[in-house]
Amino acid sequence: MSAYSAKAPLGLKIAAGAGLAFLHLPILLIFVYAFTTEEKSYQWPPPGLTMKWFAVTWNRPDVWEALYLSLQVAAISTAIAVVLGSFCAAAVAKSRFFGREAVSLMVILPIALPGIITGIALRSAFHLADIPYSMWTIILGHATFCVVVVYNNAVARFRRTSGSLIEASMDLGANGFQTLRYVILPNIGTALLAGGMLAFALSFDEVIVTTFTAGQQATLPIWMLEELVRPRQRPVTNVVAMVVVLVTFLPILGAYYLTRDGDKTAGHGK
Amino acid sequence: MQSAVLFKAVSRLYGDVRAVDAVDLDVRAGEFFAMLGPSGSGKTTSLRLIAGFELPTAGEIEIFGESAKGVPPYRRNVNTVFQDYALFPHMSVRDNVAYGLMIAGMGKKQRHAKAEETLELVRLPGYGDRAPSALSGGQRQRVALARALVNQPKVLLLDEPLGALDLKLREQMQEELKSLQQSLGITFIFVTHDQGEALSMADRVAVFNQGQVQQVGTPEEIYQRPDTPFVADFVGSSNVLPAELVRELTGVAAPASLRPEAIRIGQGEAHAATVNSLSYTGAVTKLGLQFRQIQLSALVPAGMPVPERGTSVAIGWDRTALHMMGQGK
Amino acid sequence: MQSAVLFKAVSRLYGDVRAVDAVDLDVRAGEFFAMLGPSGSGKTTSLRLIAGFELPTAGEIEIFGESAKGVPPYRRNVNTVFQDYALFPHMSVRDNVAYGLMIAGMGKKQRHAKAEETLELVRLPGYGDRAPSALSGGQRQRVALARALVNQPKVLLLDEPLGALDLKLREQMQEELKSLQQSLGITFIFVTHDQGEALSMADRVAVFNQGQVQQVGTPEEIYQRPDTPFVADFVGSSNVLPAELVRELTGVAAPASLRPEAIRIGQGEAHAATVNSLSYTGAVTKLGLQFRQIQLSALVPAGMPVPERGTSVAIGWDRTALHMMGQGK
Amino acid sequence: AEMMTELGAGEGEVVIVAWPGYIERGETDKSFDWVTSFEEKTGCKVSVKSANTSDEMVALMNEGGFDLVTASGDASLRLIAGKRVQPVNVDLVPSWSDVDDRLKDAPWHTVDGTHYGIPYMWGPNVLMYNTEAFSEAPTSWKVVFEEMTLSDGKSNQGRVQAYDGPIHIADAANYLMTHKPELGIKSPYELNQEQYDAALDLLRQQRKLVSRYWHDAFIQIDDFKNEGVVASGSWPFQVNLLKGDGVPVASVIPEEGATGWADTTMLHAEAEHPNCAYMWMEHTLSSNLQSDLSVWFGANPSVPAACTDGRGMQTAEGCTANGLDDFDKIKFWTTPVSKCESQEQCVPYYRWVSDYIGVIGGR
Amino acid sequence: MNPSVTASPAVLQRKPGLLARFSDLLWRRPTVLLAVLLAPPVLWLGVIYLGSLFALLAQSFFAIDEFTGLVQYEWTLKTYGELLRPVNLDIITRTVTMAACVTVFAAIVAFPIAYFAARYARGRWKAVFYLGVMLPLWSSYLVKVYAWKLILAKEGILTWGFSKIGLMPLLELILAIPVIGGNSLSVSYIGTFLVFLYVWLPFMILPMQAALERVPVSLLEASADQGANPSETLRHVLLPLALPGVVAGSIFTFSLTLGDYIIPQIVGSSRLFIGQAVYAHQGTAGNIPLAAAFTVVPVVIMGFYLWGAKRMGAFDAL
Ligand SMILES: Nc1ncnc2c1ncn2[C@@H]1O[C@H](COP(=O)(O)OP(=O)(O)OP(=O)(O)O)[C@@H](O)[C@H]1O
Ligand SMILES: Nc1ncnc2c1ncn2[C@@H]1O[C@H](COP(=O)(O)OP(=O)(O)OP(=O)(O)O)[C@@H](O)[C@H]1O
Ligand SMILES: [Mg+2]
Ligand SMILES: [Mg+2]
Repeated sequence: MSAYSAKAPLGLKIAAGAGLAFLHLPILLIFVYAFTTEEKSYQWPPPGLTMKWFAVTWNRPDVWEALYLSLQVAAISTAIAVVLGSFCAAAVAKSRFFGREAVSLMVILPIALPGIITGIALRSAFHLADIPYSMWTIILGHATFCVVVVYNNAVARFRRTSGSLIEASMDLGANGFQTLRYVILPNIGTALLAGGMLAFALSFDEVIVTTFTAGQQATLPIWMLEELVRPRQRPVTNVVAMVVVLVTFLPILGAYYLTRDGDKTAGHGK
Repeated sequence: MQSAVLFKAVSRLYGDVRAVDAVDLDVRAGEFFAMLGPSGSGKTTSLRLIAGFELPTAGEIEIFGESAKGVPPYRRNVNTVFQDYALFPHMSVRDNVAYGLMIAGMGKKQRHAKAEETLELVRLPGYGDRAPSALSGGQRQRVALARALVNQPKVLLLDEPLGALDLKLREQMQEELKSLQQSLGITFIFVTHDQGEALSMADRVAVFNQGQVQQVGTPEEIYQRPDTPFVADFVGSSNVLPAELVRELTGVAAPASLRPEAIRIGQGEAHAATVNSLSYTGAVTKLGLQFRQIQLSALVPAGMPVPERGTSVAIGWDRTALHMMGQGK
Repeated sequence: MQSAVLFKAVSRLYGDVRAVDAVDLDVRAGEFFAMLGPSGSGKTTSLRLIAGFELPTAGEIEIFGESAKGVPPYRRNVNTVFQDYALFPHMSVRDNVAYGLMIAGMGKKQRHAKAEETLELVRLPGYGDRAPSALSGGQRQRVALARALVNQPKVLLLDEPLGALDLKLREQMQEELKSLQQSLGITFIFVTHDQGEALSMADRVAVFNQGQVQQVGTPEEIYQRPDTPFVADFVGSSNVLPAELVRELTGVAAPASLRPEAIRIGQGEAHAATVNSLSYTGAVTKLGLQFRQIQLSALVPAGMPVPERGTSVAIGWDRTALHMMGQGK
Repeated sequence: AEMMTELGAGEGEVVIVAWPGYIERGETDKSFDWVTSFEEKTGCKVSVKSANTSDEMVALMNEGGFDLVTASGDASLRLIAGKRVQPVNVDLVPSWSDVDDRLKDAPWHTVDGTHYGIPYMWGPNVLMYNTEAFSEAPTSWKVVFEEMTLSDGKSNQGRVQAYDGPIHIADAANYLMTHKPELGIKSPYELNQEQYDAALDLLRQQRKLVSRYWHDAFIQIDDFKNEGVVASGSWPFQVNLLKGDGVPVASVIPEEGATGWADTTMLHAEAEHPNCAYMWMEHTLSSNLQSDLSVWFGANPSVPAACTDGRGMQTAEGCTANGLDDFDKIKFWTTPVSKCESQEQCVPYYRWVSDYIGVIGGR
Repeated sequence: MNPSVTASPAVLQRKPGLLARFSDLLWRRPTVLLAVLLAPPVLWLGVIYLGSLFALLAQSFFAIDEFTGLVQYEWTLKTYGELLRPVNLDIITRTVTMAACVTVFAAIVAFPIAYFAARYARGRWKAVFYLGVMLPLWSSYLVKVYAWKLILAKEGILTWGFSKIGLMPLLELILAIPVIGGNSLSVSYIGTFLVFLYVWLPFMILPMQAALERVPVSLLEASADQGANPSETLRHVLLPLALPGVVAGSIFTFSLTLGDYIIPQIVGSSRLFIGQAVYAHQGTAGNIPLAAAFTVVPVVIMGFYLWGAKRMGAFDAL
């Protein structure tokens, strides 16, 4: 970065800082309410602070059930999305074929269209095909919109990875599968991992589509929705939300370090 | 002499683009063969056809007498040094070099020993543990070379391997490559668009233009006796005299080439010309001359008197220096 | 003569890296000034200091006698032709060229007329409507030039403007740039790591190494009388004889440079050497000679007899060809 | 499906669509639990899906996967007509004889003499008000329909709420029955075009007073606490909970009378667990459910004995307070149909739905 | 080096094994490879997802029996007739206006953050900005929305804060603005807007930042070199070049606002948005055909939007 512009103008600093604060104050509030002593409705300022909700949460079996379901759903959806997304990315990045544009559009569609559409489309399809709601119907929905996250990460990495690496490997005697194992996977692995983490997080927090594809089971967000509406130990919801934020912090950080390619995108002054 | 690589009327089309257009080529075993030509002339495509990354649209390729038809790259005993080196970024230098051996199923200890040996050959002993990213351009180039050589290929393909290096390093690597090829006896096929490089390194040179081979021959043949105006112009900035002018001078109506260094300047020469540019390049000074309707360039070696810009000079050349050519394509 | 750009002990540090290290420099008004040096020697940084994209860590820069301190790039009457051209991809060629005029508040009609005029100057008339992406490398380069020239800067900075072009085009652009500079009379500061380019184009050359200026002088001075072994080696692949050897030969203990073309080969010369490499480059053949403990290179002009590899030859040179140098840095 | 004629063993599970607060297992308040004992006794595990409006209940039943629904009168007939529920054999429910006689053959679950369910609970839509804003109890629904200054000196604008369901049109009609007798409304569920338009006009006027409609009991509770709402049609359920939280509220059935709901446990036509479902229906009548739920929800049991026989917490006074004796003042929710009894042509329910959306949307 | 070089064959024998043979096939027939790669995603997305979508859209050509609430499977345009009633048109304009406002403001608010993160933040600060944007993005959506309900409520935190610093009259002034004001922020369009803006903001920042980072520094320098001061450079060079990123971000903010039904329900004035209408018609009212017809609206709008975005090259910036 060049010296004359290395220092940000004050106005920009203030605006950026204010923007970040805007993004974070409500989160702080969530944290504060995890400690309030008042349980039915959120009163401001909180009448008192307590740690008891952590114990209460720990002992609530429904939290664990929802958490377990959410983890399962997110894990399986992510796995599916990684496979579908990387396949699609490989095809789109490495060759030009008729309908290539259409395929990339199709991948983007599930997030470009509002989730409610995906939700009710799948729901009515389940209905038509007489598919009973289960964990798998949730997964079906989640995997659909998770594909794009993995796809985007993988396509970007494929573009950056020189095509000659694959040729070099074949040139040195490795057939397609050996090349996949020794060269392609190690090179796009981190991108898939990062994409997978984002997909996991996306699935883990999804409500809109899930409401439609879940039937009677509650993933964590659905559980929260019920819980927030019914004022029974509301701070428990905040405890869960806070713990989830703190726990997702690590994968996000991980994904960041896996995908960043240094500061060079912004470029040195050369 | 045995053919290492034989092209029989090979074409490679991309849609309407004739990247390689009915090329016949015979690379002999053990020679240092250069493919020279401007950008987009089909050099890389030809190389990729040999390696098996591309399939010919028409024609056939033989490698040491065996047809390469239907043989994927990983079953051709041919290795490539890529222009961007294509070192595997996730492997150490040693694992990069040993990659082909690992694929071939050689044990770890043995292949590491061989890799080390080959690194010594390219003068990088002890660099095995480094990551490719921790090497300079020239070093990477040598690792790529070692990785290709360790498999003892019958043919080594090099696609502008020196293009990314700076001048000093390039000159040094040119010498190294040449002597390596001589000591190993492997057939080298070397792609470049730098005529100096092609002439100084190769046993034989093929000059490509627009997907076709214009001339194949030794550097001297190519330089002294270009077959076409294109070759004359491309190889060594020769002066090309149009057929019309040549007829005036000699009575034969064919284009001819005249090397700048073949032009003598000084009292008593036969023709008059005007100096209209001068440029000093150290060893020689390059003159731009207006001679009749064309522009000629001539060289004045260091130490000789250099005429002033704008003055008129007498120029001349040996009869034999004027080399008649076909019209070319 | 007036100074166009004056460096007074200018340094630019990046952390521990002394990119530009206490440089004094005086570029005269109206001259074609080249900055020559290997990669990382501080050429680009110096240029960016002049343009104002970097601020000196120490020292002061004056542009036409006025201190540049605190003057942002957009208020310096200096324009840059960037190495990657940096054409605005979202604007037509015309808008690119007219950009500076638009910023200066010139009306649309007027600035378009001026842009067209400047496009003619760089021999791209009628290209105004194209997108930069629809141009070839050489054409882009000329647009970048036009965009810089249209503002009638007092100093034009060019950072390896020809680096990305291929040989033919590069030679052509060198001539164009040179004649443009002569006709406009603007001060050109030209960065390159290609010594041929620097020598053939510039009025004066500054040779950079590791952030420092090793020598400033005309091409002839730099080439014939290098101040340091680095300059001798870098400019024109001169032979550098170590102080020890020079003492043996002449009695003076200083390193000396000896140009390859100054070495004579043939019967009756004073010293014996062995030919250990040969390379044919068209106009001349380059010999590698083993002479005592060092390796020398010599040139044999086309037409002269070329010795065989491995044979012993007699070599010699004029007393004056041996140019004594300081030790340099 | 055919009506069941005999009961088999329980299937181990029963799935119920219910109003929030209707099926409690002691999670909200330990003393209110009428599920655990059932599960222990029969081995049928109870799962509940709460629905917030009658329309949602119908939709859920149409979708399937449930055994029972606690349908209000405005949903029950639609379910019967859509064949989403099956006739209930009251002989298989031994406590049927204990059911309030006023409910046994009620038209919202009895069609041509066939019973399609077991009465569950009933109650009025009361007027809940904040006792600080109202120094004395309001006597008319006027406070939620017309702008006025309340006894705390501020306008009621923005401080009243209304139910976010098309059935609220009936509340407006009910109000008009008293205040615009010239319209000749006989039943708030049977409105001809003119009467209907008058009701919509009243609701448009109400729109100016209402900031946000309520469709969820708990959100209404939040709004009374945090949004400064002081009066609204409501259920005794919310009144009880708010009182329990120490919010100064009370409720009243104003002079115009009130609409109300009478809910019926109905059996899905394709119920997967019919035996457990029948056991549950019996349980609703015979256990502590009627008594405790009537306290919890502030509603009236469909088994009058539950008020007095001490099977749960409810007492005779409590039942009186909940309006057990106001049965006749209450116009129970039924589905408006075009072929109505009191007049020739009435506006049918589907128009209520879209017109009410329009009114809330400002049209 | 081993001199036996010339003795080895020019063509190596195929290693036995199915995989190796399959690999040969894939090399000889790149279309087979392509098919193998494309089949799973195309089957999943093309058949399951698009299939469901079309099935849903097809349902909009059915109608519902008004009394029983059951779908009658006969082709009819009646449902579209219903969709075009003023009530529903209100919902559509309301939602689209909101989505447009949210998108525009998100772009405005996001710009300084994205710009700072892309151009000035280095090393640790870069990570801070990244996490600062990602963390709110991945924090539970519902809990965030609920937090806003508490902030915006009449007796909520904002009121508390404003009255503490004596700015109540200002708040009242804002609330007195017709149409977008209301009794309290949590029941006004302003409130709904704020929550939408908040929740979708990270979706705007990230692509914008990526696009800004992709603008080569040399272009900015070239602009300065040409005499443009920083704000002129911003206007003439940076913004036009970052536009694809803004468009990519706006795909998210626009589409997410179009389809959300939870936010306007929790914070809003009970006036329906498309998402709520769809939700209500399919869930609460069981009117799948009308719900399907409603979904056609965002599909068509997003169709045009994507088409435009594609032409601007925004997909590469996603
Ligand atoms: N995959 C491809 N698809 C379409 N056209 C191609 C492809 N590869 C090469 N071409 C075209 O074929 C021609 C020959 O290309 P090739 O890469 O062989 O040239 P080259 O001689 O190696 O040039 P350079 O010196 O620039 O590397 C060019 O016109 C090029 O545009
Ligand atoms: N922004 C920067 N941060 C840190 N170090 C830098 C920066 N810019 C340049 N350098 C260092 O300063 C030294 C001089 O760099 P400069 O770009 O001026 O070299 P150059 O002579 O232009 O080389 P080249 O021919 O490769 O362009 C190098 O060692 C380089 O790594
Ligand atoms: Mg090439
Ligand atoms: Mg540089």
